[in-house]
Amino acid sequence: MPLLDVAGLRVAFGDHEVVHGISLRIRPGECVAIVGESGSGKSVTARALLGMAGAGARTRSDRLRVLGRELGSASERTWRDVRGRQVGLILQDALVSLDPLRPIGREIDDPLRIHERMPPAARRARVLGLLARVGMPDPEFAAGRRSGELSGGLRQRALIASALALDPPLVIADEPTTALDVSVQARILSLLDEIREAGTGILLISHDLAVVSRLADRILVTRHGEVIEDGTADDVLRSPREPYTRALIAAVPTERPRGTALAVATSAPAAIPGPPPTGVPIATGSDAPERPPLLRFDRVAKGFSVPGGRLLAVDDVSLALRPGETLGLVGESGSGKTTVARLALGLTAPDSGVVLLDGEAWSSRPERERRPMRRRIGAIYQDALSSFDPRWSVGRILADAASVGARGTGRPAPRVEDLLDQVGLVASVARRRPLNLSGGQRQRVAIARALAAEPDVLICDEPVSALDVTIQAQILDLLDRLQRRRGLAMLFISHDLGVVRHMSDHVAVMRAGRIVESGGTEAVFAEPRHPYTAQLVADAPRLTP
Amino acid sequence: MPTATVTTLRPWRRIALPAIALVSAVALAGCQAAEPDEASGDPVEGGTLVYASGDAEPTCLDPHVGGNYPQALLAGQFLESLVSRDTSGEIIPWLAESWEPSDDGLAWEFTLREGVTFTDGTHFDAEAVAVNVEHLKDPATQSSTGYLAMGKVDRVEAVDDLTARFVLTAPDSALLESLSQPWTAMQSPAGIARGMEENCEAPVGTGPFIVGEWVKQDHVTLVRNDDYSSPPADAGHDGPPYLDAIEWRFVPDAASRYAALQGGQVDVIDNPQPDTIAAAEGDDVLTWIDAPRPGAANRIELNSGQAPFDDERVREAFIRAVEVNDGIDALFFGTAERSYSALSSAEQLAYSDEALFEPDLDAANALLDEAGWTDRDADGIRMKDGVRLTLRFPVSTNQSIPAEQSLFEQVQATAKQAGFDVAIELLDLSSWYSALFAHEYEIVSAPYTKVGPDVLRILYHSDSITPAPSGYFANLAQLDDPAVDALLTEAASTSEEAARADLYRQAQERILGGYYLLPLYDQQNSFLLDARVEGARTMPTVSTPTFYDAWLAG
Amino acid sequence: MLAAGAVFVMWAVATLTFFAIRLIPGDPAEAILGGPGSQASQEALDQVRRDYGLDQPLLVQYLAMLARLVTGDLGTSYALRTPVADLLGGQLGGTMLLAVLALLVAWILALGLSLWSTGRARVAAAVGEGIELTAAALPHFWLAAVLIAIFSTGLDWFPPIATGTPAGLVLPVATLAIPLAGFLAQVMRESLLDALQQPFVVSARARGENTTGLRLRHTIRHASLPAISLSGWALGWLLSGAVVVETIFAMPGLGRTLLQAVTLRDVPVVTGVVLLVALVYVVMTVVTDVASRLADPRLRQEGAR
Amino acid sequence: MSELELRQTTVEASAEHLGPRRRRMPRAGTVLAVAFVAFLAVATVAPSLVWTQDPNRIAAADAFESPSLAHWFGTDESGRDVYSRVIAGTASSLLIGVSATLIGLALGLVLGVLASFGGRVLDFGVGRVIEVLFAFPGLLLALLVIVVAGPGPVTATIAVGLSTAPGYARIIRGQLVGIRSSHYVEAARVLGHSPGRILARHLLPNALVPLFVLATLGVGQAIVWAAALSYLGLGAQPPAAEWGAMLAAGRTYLPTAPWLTVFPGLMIVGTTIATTMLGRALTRRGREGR
Repeated sequence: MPLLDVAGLRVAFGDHEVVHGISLRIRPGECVAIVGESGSGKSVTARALLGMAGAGARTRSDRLRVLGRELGSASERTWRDVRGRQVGLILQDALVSLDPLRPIGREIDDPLRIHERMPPAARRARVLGLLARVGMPDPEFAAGRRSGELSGGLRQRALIASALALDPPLVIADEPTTALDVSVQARILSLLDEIREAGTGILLISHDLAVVSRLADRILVTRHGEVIEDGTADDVLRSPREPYTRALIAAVPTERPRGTALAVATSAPAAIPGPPPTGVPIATGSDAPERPPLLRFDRVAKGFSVPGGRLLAVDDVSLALRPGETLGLVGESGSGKTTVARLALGLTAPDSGVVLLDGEAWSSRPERERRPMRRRIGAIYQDALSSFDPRWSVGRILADAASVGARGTGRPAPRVEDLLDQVGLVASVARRRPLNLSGGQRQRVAIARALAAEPDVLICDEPVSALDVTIQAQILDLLDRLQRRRGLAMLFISHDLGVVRHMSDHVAVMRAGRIVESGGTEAVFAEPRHPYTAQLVADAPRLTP
Repeated sequence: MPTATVTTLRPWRRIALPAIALVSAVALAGCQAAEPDEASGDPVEGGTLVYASGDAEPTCLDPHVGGNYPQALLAGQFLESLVSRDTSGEIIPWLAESWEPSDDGLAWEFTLREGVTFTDGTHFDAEAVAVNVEHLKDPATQSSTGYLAMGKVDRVEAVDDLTARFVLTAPDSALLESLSQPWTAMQSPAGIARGMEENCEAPVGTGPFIVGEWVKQDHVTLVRNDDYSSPPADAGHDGPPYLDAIEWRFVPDAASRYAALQGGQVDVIDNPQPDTIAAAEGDDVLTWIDAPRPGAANRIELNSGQAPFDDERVREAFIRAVEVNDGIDALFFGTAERSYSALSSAEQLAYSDEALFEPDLDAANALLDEAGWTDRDADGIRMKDGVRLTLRFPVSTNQSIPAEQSLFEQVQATAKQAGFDVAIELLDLSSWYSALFAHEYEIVSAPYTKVGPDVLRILYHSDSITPAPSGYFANLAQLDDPAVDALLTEAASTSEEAARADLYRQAQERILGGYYLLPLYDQQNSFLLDARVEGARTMPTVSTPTFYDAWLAG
Repeated sequence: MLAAGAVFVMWAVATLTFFAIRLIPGDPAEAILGGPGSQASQEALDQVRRDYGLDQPLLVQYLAMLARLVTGDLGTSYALRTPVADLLGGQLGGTMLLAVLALLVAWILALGLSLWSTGRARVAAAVGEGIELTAAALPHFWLAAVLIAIFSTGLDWFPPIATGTPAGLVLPVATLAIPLAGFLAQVMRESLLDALQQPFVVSARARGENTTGLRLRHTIRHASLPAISLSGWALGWLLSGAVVVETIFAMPGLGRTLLQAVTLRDVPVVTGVVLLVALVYVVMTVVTDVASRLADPRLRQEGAR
Repeated sequence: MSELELRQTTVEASAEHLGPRRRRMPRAGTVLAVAFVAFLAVATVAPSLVWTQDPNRIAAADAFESPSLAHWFGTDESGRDVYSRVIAGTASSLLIGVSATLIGLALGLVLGVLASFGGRVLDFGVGRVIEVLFAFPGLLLALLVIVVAGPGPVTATIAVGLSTAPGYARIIRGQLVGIRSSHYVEAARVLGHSPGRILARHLLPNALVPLFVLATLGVGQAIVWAAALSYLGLGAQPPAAEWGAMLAAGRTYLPTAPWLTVFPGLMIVGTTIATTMLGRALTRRGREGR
């Protein structure tokens, strides 16, 4: 008997149907993955399987059986009995998926309290046992912590423990590793693997094929609320039938060398119109090592006060970014990458050492003098939306930036349409507000804004980590093309090794504020010298059919 | 809201009462006249009466210090004066059994009651009277009302144990009236000797009650004086009071006070709103005591010291223009009677002249035209030489009840028809006095309570225009008429009754005839009592309630 | 730092009050001599001015006041002739009891209302919102009169004047609490709605938690957070309201003392009340700060960073 | 490529709008609120169009009449028509409410801007000033202002405005600090914009929108506080028909003539509710985009 047996599941909000008849089965010890991009209906599907599609949602199905019990028209009371006892749910980002105001012990205890009549002492022992099972060091201590007081990996473990509290036969994991560092992600995936080995059925939901490929026995590829491909993991990854599946696979940047396009050409315009090359000869990093660096960090250190001392976020960092070159900076969260970006942008001053722009003082200048030079360094952020004034339209944002680029140069400011065109957006986007754009479009607007001031250096801080893989691929391709065309120097910061490897000429690996290894990209990744780099490379998710 | 059905009750003092009136209250239920309640039965001993006062809480319980009405209300329960007044205005014995002025009027000998002791055990004797008068006249006591009352007293000599001789600097026909007031009541010399701070907390007198505990802003407890032996000549019984104690609470909000009375939480309230007095009519369990304060009537004074009211025609125009009778009826629900006198109807010598105050808009307009206020601006306000006919009217929110403030609004509205712009300014007490002291007013209404017609001298003698060091002056009409001055001065030193009455009558005719004031009604002084309170009455001196004869029935 | 801030606030409050009262028309010497309109003699006025140092230059008086305050001496009431510290010491308890009870009741009412109405059908939500807005717009003096009319005169459940009995506190507390509850409920509703959108609510429901459990164990805490941090402000607001409420219900307290002292120009008492209220506010700020941190571990971390 | 993404966006966006929380249909309450505010506007601009008689016409003989066809809201203690007085009071009540709120907001804005832009020292100083203002009980501040400057609607307005200022200042400061550390302000700095330009183009406009909503609540509150001052006898001066003053004056007669306070009270409550609902509706629209 399958743990879960669903046929023809449809979910609609009002008269707008978002899931159009999904069918799937999960047997004990089996992991079935649903893969798709944002808006493909995967999360709604997961919730519908718990009877929680949301207020205003209508769920219909030909069959919806959990452990053989038909729940198609179950009451809320019946569903509550299913939830937590027969089906556990693991969500993305335990920081917000666990109540930040309650100790995790209480959160894990909840299913026990709700579904079982157990004396408190027994429940307590069970909670500690669960925490030990998911690999939480010092369960006693951890049980009293709140999610905000634990590291990302540990709190994700706690979230898993709360889903496993009553050993439900089926676990639904909705993007369980998104937003985690690669090494943590690898460990969480191993934990899920152990659970599956123990006989629990897992429904894994992710936008990332590489994550799914580690675990899944079957893969369902969904798009716009429909399953477009369904097969064993091997079949889907090795011989995808659908072009969309192929595009998804192609978009994974991990092992694609520099200079190859990631996005499948069907949806990209053939050529990117825009201003002709600025005359700077296009140079790849290895060609011109002798050119003086545009941006240079010389033994820069920056610390912050924390209780009980000072945290060195950036510790004795030296970097050189040459014209036309992309320098990748990779490291896990908290390693100091973002502080490097802020130092480069002159938003914060180093405690010691200097940052030089084009050989001239940059970090040491008073803000008043630095201000006119600022247009030479542009920036792209992870969360493009928050970098736009919510009241401004795209056109106003771009015109504002363009006016800065033209200031004092006597050149006419670039036209908004041209800027949009350059990043592959139609002119009508100018009238819209960023809030009403998709993630990819927003990031394109952000790029257009950064380029509008015609900078020499572009600082990209995790520019694609919030995007779906196919969109990520398009943005990376766009950045790559624009950089080559304009001869920009680019500092590319990411926690994603695959992305950095794909984009960078040189790479620097950062850990706890220090550069532990740097060099030519291929050299570093092919033969990492530092053990930390080696571990990072090993943990990076890749397609493993 | 029945407004017309309320029987306009006659103030008790006009009713011929037996010499010893047990009940001077008017039972509203059934509107019987103020006959003693037949069914009330014999007095019952014991119980605590709860009194809720809407007057300000005194800052000092010793009425010698300062000297205002809230102090008098409380002091009447535990302090006693040398003399009192009966309902006909005659001075009657209290702590003094008899008195005799010298022929030249410059010395008065008082024979004191024998065997009276203060509640601290001190004997009441002539020496004690001397100490009290000295206390009143000592600047350190900070007395103002009592100090003024003793203005012509030079000193008191103890002739013997029970004979006190008042030595005056000038004849004073108002001396007995002055001495009947609670502000000149007798306190234990030992109590006074404790110093102001302690004496303010709990003055020691000879009265029927003793000050127990004073919880600031909450209540004063008054407990029975078991050794009490000195009731005034018009009291209902001898010996100690019936009540065990009085709980004297301070409840500033009138609606709360009335609600507490209705709910039986308190037994007596003062300063009831007129509408609640009327509403109590339908209520069998409430009794109304209407006891207008003596001294001046409530009136609007016209500042004749400056333009535009330095012109008598303008003053008359204002008085003729203003229409208040309907307003008084509606706002006071028939509980207040229109006055046409400068003096309270509690004063025997009050002189009324209704004809002077007959509203006549045409006459008012004619007078104003004649006085040169011929132009009108867009609002219909009269102008003269570019100046608007504006009358500043500071109103003290501490002294005027809402109904009175509404009445002033009606004054404002009716005066506007003749082209007056009345600018009412609601002020707190200090700001109100400041406005008066700075002469920033054309019309004003200020109460003044005093026993006897001598109040006229305080309010209308030109000497009262000169401000005291603090800026205070009582002659708010700034009436400066040598003829009035002469009449009032002479009256004050004339002790022959008929001559004195005639002098005061002439003075009042002149004052009213000069259109210096618009009388409204007596100073409203009402009490609502739970029907189980029997025997309570107000003192015929300054109309403060006394609970010596009171008991709680049932 | 905290202590320095508190001292600064107290100093500034004392200074402002001192000079503000000097701007008020009315002579403090008169306040001493029986209040406004006194007919005190010149000698008495001079005597009092000398005794109280009112003949000194303003600056000297100001410094003298500061010197006294530093030693904890609030001076002597002009009107009541008792030490201000004793006077206020007797009043503080009642007012604080009133304010704290009102705060608690407002909290409970607001929590109940917002928990009941948030996230429900539109009709219930609209009713809840309507109640909140109406409650918040009720002036104290009017509400008090209505409550007395209903619960004292009408039903005879509670006495209209508070004589120190627990029953007497019911109406004053309700008068203060109801408008405040309207405010707090609005704030709580916002954070409740926010909390209900959070993923942890999905997690909790997925464990089988029912609606009631969800509200009691999860969202109630989130709803409380902004209300906790508002409590310092709310207490100040309640103390303002106490001026009116204490007058209507005839309760002894700081509010009534203040009103009377302002009317009588009793400078030491006004200064004393203001300082006391400022002190309560400062203490309350610290308390709410600590309480917020206790309730929300995220704040502790933010503070640490 | 862009077509594809746009299509996807449309799907996302519509899914979002059809979701449980946000709906674009104007709510019935909003419609009512608009209607009420429109009525208030008429009563403010041309009260004589909607009143039935002269609001200050005294007819002592007609005092305390309960609501009837002749007098929709009854008559007051001087026989004036309560309905007409309520209408006549709209302008001055709203003037008090709106100007007190504006004063509070303006002062709050100055303090808030100084605190968030004047550097550390000024921030500390202004922070303390706000603390001090907060430490004064609002009504006391108002009392002091009134006693110093004399009573009347103008001082009452200033007093209420002053006492609300610290609250606004704190909120504005919080807003500005939040916006100042936002990514879009950082983006503007990276572009090389000057602080003045950032203040004018980003900070103020973004801080003012939530303040607007706050202010809608504040108007009603200001009227209520002014009413409390009237109760203490320090508010509007007669014969001005002002809701707060009417409420305070009529309170005396609550047991016998409740209509004297009920109707002005309803106007205050109604105004508060209507403006608040409008404010919320506007924020909702702002949040959902245009």
